[in-house]
Amino acid sequence: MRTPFTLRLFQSMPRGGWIALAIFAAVAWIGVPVAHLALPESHPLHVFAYTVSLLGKILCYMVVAVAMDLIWGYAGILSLGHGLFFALGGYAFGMYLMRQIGRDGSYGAELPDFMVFLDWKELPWYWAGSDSLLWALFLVVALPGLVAFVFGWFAFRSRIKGVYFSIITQALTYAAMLLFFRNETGFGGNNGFTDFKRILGYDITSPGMRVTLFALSAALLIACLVLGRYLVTSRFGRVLAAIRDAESRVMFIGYNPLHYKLFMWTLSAMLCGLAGALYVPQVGIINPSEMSPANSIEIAVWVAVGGRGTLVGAVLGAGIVNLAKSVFTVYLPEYWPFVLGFLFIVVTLYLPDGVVGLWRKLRARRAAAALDDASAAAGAGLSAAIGGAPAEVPATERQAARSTADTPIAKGANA
Amino acid sequence: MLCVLMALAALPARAALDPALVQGLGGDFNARVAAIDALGVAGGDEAAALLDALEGGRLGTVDGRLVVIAPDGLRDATSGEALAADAGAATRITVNNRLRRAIGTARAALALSSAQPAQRLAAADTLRENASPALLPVLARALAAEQDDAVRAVLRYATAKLELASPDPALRLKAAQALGGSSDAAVKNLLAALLEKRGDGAAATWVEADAEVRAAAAASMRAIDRRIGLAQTAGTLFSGLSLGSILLLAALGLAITYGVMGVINMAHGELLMVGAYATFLVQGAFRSHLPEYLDLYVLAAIPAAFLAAALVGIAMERLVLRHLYGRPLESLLATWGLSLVLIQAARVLFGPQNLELANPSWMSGGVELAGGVVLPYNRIVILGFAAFVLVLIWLMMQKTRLGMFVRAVTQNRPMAGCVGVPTARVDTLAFAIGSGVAGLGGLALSQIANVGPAMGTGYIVDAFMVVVLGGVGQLAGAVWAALGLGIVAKFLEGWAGAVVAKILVLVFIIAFIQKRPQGIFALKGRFADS
Amino acid sequence: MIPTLEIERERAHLDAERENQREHWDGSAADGRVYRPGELDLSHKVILYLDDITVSFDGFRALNKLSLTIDAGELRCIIGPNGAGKTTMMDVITGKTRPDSGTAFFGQTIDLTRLTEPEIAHAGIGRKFQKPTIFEHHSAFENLELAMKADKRVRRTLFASLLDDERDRVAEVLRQIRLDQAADRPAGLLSHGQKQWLEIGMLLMQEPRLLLLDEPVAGMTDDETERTAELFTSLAGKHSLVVVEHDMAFVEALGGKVTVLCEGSVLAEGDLATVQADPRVIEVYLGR
Amino acid sequence: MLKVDTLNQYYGGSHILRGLSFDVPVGQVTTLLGRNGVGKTTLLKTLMGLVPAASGSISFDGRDITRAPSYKRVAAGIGFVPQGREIFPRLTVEENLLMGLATRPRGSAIPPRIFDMFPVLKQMMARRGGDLSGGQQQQLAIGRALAFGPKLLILDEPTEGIQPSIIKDIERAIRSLAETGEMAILLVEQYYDFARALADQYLVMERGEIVMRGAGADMDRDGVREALAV
Amino acid sequence: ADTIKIGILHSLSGTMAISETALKNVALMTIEEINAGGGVLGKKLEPVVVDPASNWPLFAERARQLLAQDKVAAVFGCWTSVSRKSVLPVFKELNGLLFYPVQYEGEELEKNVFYTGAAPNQQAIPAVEYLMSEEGGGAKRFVLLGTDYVYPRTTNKILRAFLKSKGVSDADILEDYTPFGHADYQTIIARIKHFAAEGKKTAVVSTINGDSNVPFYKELGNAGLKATDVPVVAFSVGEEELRGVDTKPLLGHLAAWNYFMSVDNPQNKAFIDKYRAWAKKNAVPNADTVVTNDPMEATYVGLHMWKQAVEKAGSTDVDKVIAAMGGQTFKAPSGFTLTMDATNHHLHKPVLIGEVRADGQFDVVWQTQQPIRAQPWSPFIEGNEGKQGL
Ligand SMILES: Nc1ncnc2c1ncn2[C@@H]1O[C@H](COP(=O)(O)OP(=O)(O)OP(=O)(O)O)[C@@H](O)[C@H]1O
Ligand SMILES: Nc1ncnc2c1ncn2[C@@H]1O[C@H](COP(=O)(O)OP(=O)(O)OP(=O)(O)O)[C@@H](O)[C@H]1O
Ligand SMILES: NC(N)=O
Ligand SMILES: [Mg+2]
Ligand SMILES: [Mg+2]
Repeated sequence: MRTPFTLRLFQSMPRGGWIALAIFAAVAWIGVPVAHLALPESHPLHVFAYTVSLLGKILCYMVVAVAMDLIWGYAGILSLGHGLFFALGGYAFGMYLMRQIGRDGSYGAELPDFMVFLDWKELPWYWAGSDSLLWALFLVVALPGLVAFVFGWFAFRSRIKGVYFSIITQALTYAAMLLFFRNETGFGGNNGFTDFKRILGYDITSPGMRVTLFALSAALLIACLVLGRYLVTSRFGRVLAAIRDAESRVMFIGYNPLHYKLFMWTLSAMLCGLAGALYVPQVGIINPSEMSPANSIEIAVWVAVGGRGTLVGAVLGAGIVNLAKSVFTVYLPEYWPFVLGFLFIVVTLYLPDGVVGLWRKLRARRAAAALDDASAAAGAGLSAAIGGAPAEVPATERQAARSTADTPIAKGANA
Repeated sequence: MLCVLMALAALPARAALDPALVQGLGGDFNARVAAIDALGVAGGDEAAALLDALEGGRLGTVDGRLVVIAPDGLRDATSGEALAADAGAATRITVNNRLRRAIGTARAALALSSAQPAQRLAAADTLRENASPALLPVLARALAAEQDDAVRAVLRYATAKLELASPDPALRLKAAQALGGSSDAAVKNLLAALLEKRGDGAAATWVEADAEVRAAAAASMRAIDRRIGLAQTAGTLFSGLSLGSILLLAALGLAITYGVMGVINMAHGELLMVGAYATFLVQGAFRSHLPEYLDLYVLAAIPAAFLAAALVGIAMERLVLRHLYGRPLESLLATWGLSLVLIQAARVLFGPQNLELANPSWMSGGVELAGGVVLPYNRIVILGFAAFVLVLIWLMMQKTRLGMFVRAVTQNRPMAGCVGVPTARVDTLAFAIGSGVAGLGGLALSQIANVGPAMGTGYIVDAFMVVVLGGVGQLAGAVWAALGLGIVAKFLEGWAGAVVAKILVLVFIIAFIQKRPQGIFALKGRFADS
Repeated sequence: MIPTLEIERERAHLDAERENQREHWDGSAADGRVYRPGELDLSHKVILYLDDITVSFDGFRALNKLSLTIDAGELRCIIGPNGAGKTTMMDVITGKTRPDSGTAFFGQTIDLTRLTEPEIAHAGIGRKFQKPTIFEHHSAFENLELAMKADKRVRRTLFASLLDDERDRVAEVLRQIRLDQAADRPAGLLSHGQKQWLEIGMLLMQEPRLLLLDEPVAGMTDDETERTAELFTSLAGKHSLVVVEHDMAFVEALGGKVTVLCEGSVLAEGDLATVQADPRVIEVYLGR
Repeated sequence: MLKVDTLNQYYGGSHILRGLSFDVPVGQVTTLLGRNGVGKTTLLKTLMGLVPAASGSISFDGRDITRAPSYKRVAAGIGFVPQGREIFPRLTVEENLLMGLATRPRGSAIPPRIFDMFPVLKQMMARRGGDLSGGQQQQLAIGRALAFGPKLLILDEPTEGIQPSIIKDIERAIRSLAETGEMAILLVEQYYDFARALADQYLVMERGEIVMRGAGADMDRDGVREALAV
Repeated sequence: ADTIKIGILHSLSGTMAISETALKNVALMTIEEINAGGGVLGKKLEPVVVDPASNWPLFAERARQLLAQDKVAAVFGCWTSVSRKSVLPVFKELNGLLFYPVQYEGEELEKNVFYTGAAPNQQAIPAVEYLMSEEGGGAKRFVLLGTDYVYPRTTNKILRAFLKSKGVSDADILEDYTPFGHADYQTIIARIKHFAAEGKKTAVVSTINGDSNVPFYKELGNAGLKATDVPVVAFSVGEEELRGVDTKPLLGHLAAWNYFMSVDNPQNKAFIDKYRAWAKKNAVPNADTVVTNDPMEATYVGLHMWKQAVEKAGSTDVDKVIAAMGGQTFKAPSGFTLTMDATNHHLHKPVLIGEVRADGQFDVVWQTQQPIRAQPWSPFIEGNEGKQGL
């Protein structure tokens, strides 16, 4: 008998996960809006506009991290170009925001300021329809999706793997960055898009809009997590992981890795695009530096900090790193790179499976302590091993078990 | 004015300087230029001394009177008598480019009578570029007296350039023919001007009336064009190779730490930085302790840069990376952290600004090919240095046991231990060597580009591209990739500009990997794809 | 100099021949056959044709004009010295290695040299590798589930859920390969022999028409070897099997026709006793 | 030569080796038999220092090596042929053999008897290890372990994937190595006939314990073959 | 509160740290100086230093935090135009006050911003006029070379229009751009040489920004392009940037600013001494070789003018301070008395043109007699006709 889809969607996450999500949703959709809109500033529980936008921004980063984890953690494809998809989504929505400025720009013209300044008399063709929210939303998903699909199609078809794939994604985003820096490209050059005024006519700086964007970001994150969780627990997810571990073997049992990778890759890019679209109105600017190679590497770093291949880890990693950055650039403006740098080193040395790995280890240890004889310890270790967190296994053996699942870069290195 | 100058030129070379003429130096801008020109034509030691004083900022005016500002007080510029007023009373005459150029030409005119052929040659070269018609007699005199063939040749060009404007068609013809041996674009323009027409339609007349001169000019132009074209192609090729050698030096260390050892070393750029900073410190030490040998600081920096980076590498390896072998993912994260730390450490210790590193004199300037194409010495030296480092690494990896051990350890660490290789020691040593080579890269880069805390971030992307494009673990691949990218980039840049060229190079890399998904030197064989 | 010339001439010749054949194939209407992947056509009772296959690596000929046919339902043993080309032959059949020349047909109509690995697998050829290759991070159960015969396109796997009979089938195979106790262990942690079994299990789940087994009993005890032999003989008839082994006892237990490969081509063929008596086989393979 | 005393080993929580004790005397072939997954390979890995022993001791040549790193064990004279070949795929055959001389002084030559035993290695000197066929790789792994002239040779299923004639050669070679009286040999085998033909002493393992032991000549009588069946 | 908070929003890490760190230093020094003089309205100033890390969204976030959380009275910060553009909406929304100390491309005017750096007509245009003058070498052909982003592109657009108005034809202008961080100037220098050899007197106008300058000047020196032949005038190269270059081969190349460290007057001497002392006291790396430059002076001037305006307004209230800022004057280290324009929020500034000396300082070879008024809306850009103040 086939289990109904909704039930399977529900089963894809453990109960604890659903409870955590529900709490998160309650806080994001009710707690924060109330605390921001209804409580007076003097109230100790008031959530400041600053905090709302900061958290909103971080939520968008978390979505990107989840998208990255889907493609890296579960499909073993390390993208060093995800910043591009994020930025494309941002630019697609930014075009709409620019059009919404209307005649309120510096030049009081119908065209965005930077075009007036370039002596352009009309919108270039690729701006057509950008004043429609629907079209903008379509582009937000379609543009990164299309770029990813075309790029992925050629790359996966040529069987580009591992570090070779990583490097060309980096080249792609780098090239796009240089292209967008040019004024002639028609996206405002280095200054990018800023000074947004409204969405659908509503003031973008109003508390209501701020909270709405925040809540939407939270919704997107929840949707991504549920979707991601479903994907990785489905047979599709198992095939993907199998491709990651032994691609040629997968082919010999009849799956075509090209289609699997391409699907996940394109989906991941689209999620990034959505995140970018929500990010731009919340931070108020999009410029080509979002496409810089270092930005994309950082996305990978978030995921690694949290724990690759766990989804939750990606969320935690993005949250921890970005919060740390936001906090320490304020409190330790001249020394925060030390703090962050050491954080990364300590995580790698002492938390080999990221923050999530630590949590699992602690849980395994607690379970072991609860039953206080040797065989119980054995059971716990075993369950840890079975649970996919072989933290208890001696290092050399863990390496052996991992050898085929090495990251793409390792494969490149050992190839 | 021209006549005045002509008249002046006829004066005997050693005549005392006309005070009126000299006072012009204290006058308005045009008067100064005129005075300098005149000094050049007049010649003599006094004129030279005055020019020196002017260029050195030691000439000033006190109440309109021209004075030389000496450490011990003021002296009148013409009479040399000491003045009572103290040095602060004088208004210094500022020298700007325009004056400096005039001074240069005047100096060259003076130097034509130098006893040293080398000085005369340099002077003739300057005049060839800048001589004004006023100097034609000086040139003619010098040419008549000149014995040295090389100097004569240059002088003849210089004269010919001026003679193109001569009223005598025969002289013009000779000049036009003589200039065919030049490879100077400016000369070409002079000739081209002769072939233009003045006026409109039927009424138009040739600038150069004489058909024979025109034909000679056209022939000479073609000859110059050919020479310039050749030199420019050679120049572009050289710039490509040079860029390639720089990419290679930036990438070689990584070719070991990443390519061979498999550590995704995001702190590679910072190892380059360590090498460059070590070079800076060596330069500083030479400046303060061995100023007379300052030119050799770069050589002394070779071991210093290597060791400094190697030590940092050893520390990195011992403290962090050693726990991460076989976990390349984690090495990405940890080295990213290390890179943040190293950059900020440099900022805190040395400040955020760029550091000044001077090319030693033997690395300054360049050899000039035809047509103004210059191959700078620093780039030539770096090209050679890249080859040197490359050979060193190649010998190390291919010809020593250590190289074999390193390769074996990365391919199968546990098994390498089981045949008796002390894997930990080999790792440290190999990482130290890779880091040291990165330090050498930093040394080389310091001679071309800026040295600052974040300098490494500019190279890390390129370095990874080179190593990967070549085929990971393939030293030869890295060489081809670096040189190939350099040359492609330079030819594209000449054609499309730097920005578009850079974009095209990246697109080229993407397309190239489609054709060769494992880099230029793909590993073939059954183990490669499993 | 001369040898290379010769090789080149030969290669040119082969190329020409291949070109000829292409022409012949393209004129598919002429003989009424369709050379495209599709239903396996066993009208001639032959499941695999290898004809004149040559594979070389940097001038070294791993396969040298190899020709071989396997009948439908047959159990064929391939033996031969180390380096004879047995594994390479399987690489060619499964699309991993493209032959320099020669043809490989699955049934009457499927040209293997034109298909990709997944297409070949889909057409009904399954393979067990010489070095056991399984998905180390997946449990033994999941390994089998993935291998299971099913629609393997993305849009199906996205929504696929395990049916009860499928679950039973996996459980049955797990018992068969004695891994029911280790069903949930990550396969990477299994011992060498257990991995061998798991890979055989995956092949069973795949239900291919043709099974290629490269040294399936290496690392198994004699007792397990016997069981494997029983398993394979029971499969024969419904499936076709090609087994590569160096264990003569096992080959004997299988009892099928034996082909001896040597230096990339067939040296001898026949039942085991005949082949074992062949002095050339003794010389290059069995030893004294 | 090698003395193992109440050795224990765990993977995570599962007890894989349970208090093993045995000797490997010099000049003899000791064969270790056992079904799949009983822990034979784990034992050998522990002997080589690839996994640390949880408790118990290992001594070699009178010296305690329980905690020594792998390379020191090799330097002390232990040669190892692992299960699954584990050759260095991107090194050439020659380099793989030279790796076997890692503990010898620089410039040591590969002893010619390796090529006498495995002529194919000589033909394929310049080919990369990973390109060899399975059986060729196995031969290379044995050659590599023999290259430096170990005092103790540990072999994990060395006949796997090797053609019959060469198995016979290996059998003869191991015999003669043991008979020189200077070498101890510990052989893990599934291939009963081969094990029996070589064994001076045998051990049978089950679930991490040695359940039978005796002289090689008594293997048939003791019913070792039957013990290995389910 | 008994202190007034001042936000300092300069990148201390990332690509811009190289330039902006010194601005943070000089702001802190000026605050100390003001506090030593009794503070403002009897209150001490309290600097709030944050690091936006050369990351534009982070600039906006930090700006919001300074204004909304820390409630700073004014913010001194930003260097790149994009960072300014990124914080602008925040300043407008929260009605904050930003002092922007760097020369920029103009085409902007905001009530909440005071621009203490130069607009194009206070730097680029006079520099080109100088090059065209007989004294400047009488250049007839121009290479407009820049980093590929908005400031150079805009500046060059203005310059092109200006040159056209002076009768320079398009054929005599070569415009070329390099990406950020470009480090290989061989091709460009060869092209300049070729262009210069083709005819009349040529000059290069460089809007190359940041790290590219070192390789550019090194290549320039080694390729033998001397200032006497083809002078290069730069708008983004000051004393701080020249610390990283061996200036011997660069003798005579030019820069146009509103201030040079080498300017000789009592205000400047005091400014430099104060900064040196501050650097020593605060253990700034290489404290004995620190230099001052134009944006540093602009920061210094800006802080002092803000102080004066607050005192005039008697409050730190933003609207009152804005009103009081107009017409403020300050005797600046450049030696001129600068005035804040009430209508366009830009300083009236003198233009100084300097030639590089061997010691990394500049010799002023030309300067305006008076400070000149900024034209943020360049008349050389179409559509700006009639645009004046706020
Ligand atoms: N990629 C390659 N490059 C070079 N030589 C290769 C390559 N692949 C296979 N060979 C060679 O081809 C020959 C055939 O190898 P193959 O693996 O097919 O042998 P086999 O019959 O399976 O041997 P075994 O019984 O040992 O498994 C061997 O000599 C091997 O060294
Ligand atoms: N890294 C590991 N972590 C956990 N369990 C492991 C690990 N490696 C092996 N095992 C388990 O330990 C047991 C012993 O494995 P080992 O490889 O030693 O068996 P073996 O006797 O060599 O078997 P075979 O004859 O199949 O090679 C097996 O049940 C195996 O599943
Ligand atoms: N405003 C500038 N120099 O970017
Ligand atoms: Mg084989
Ligand atoms: Mg085993």
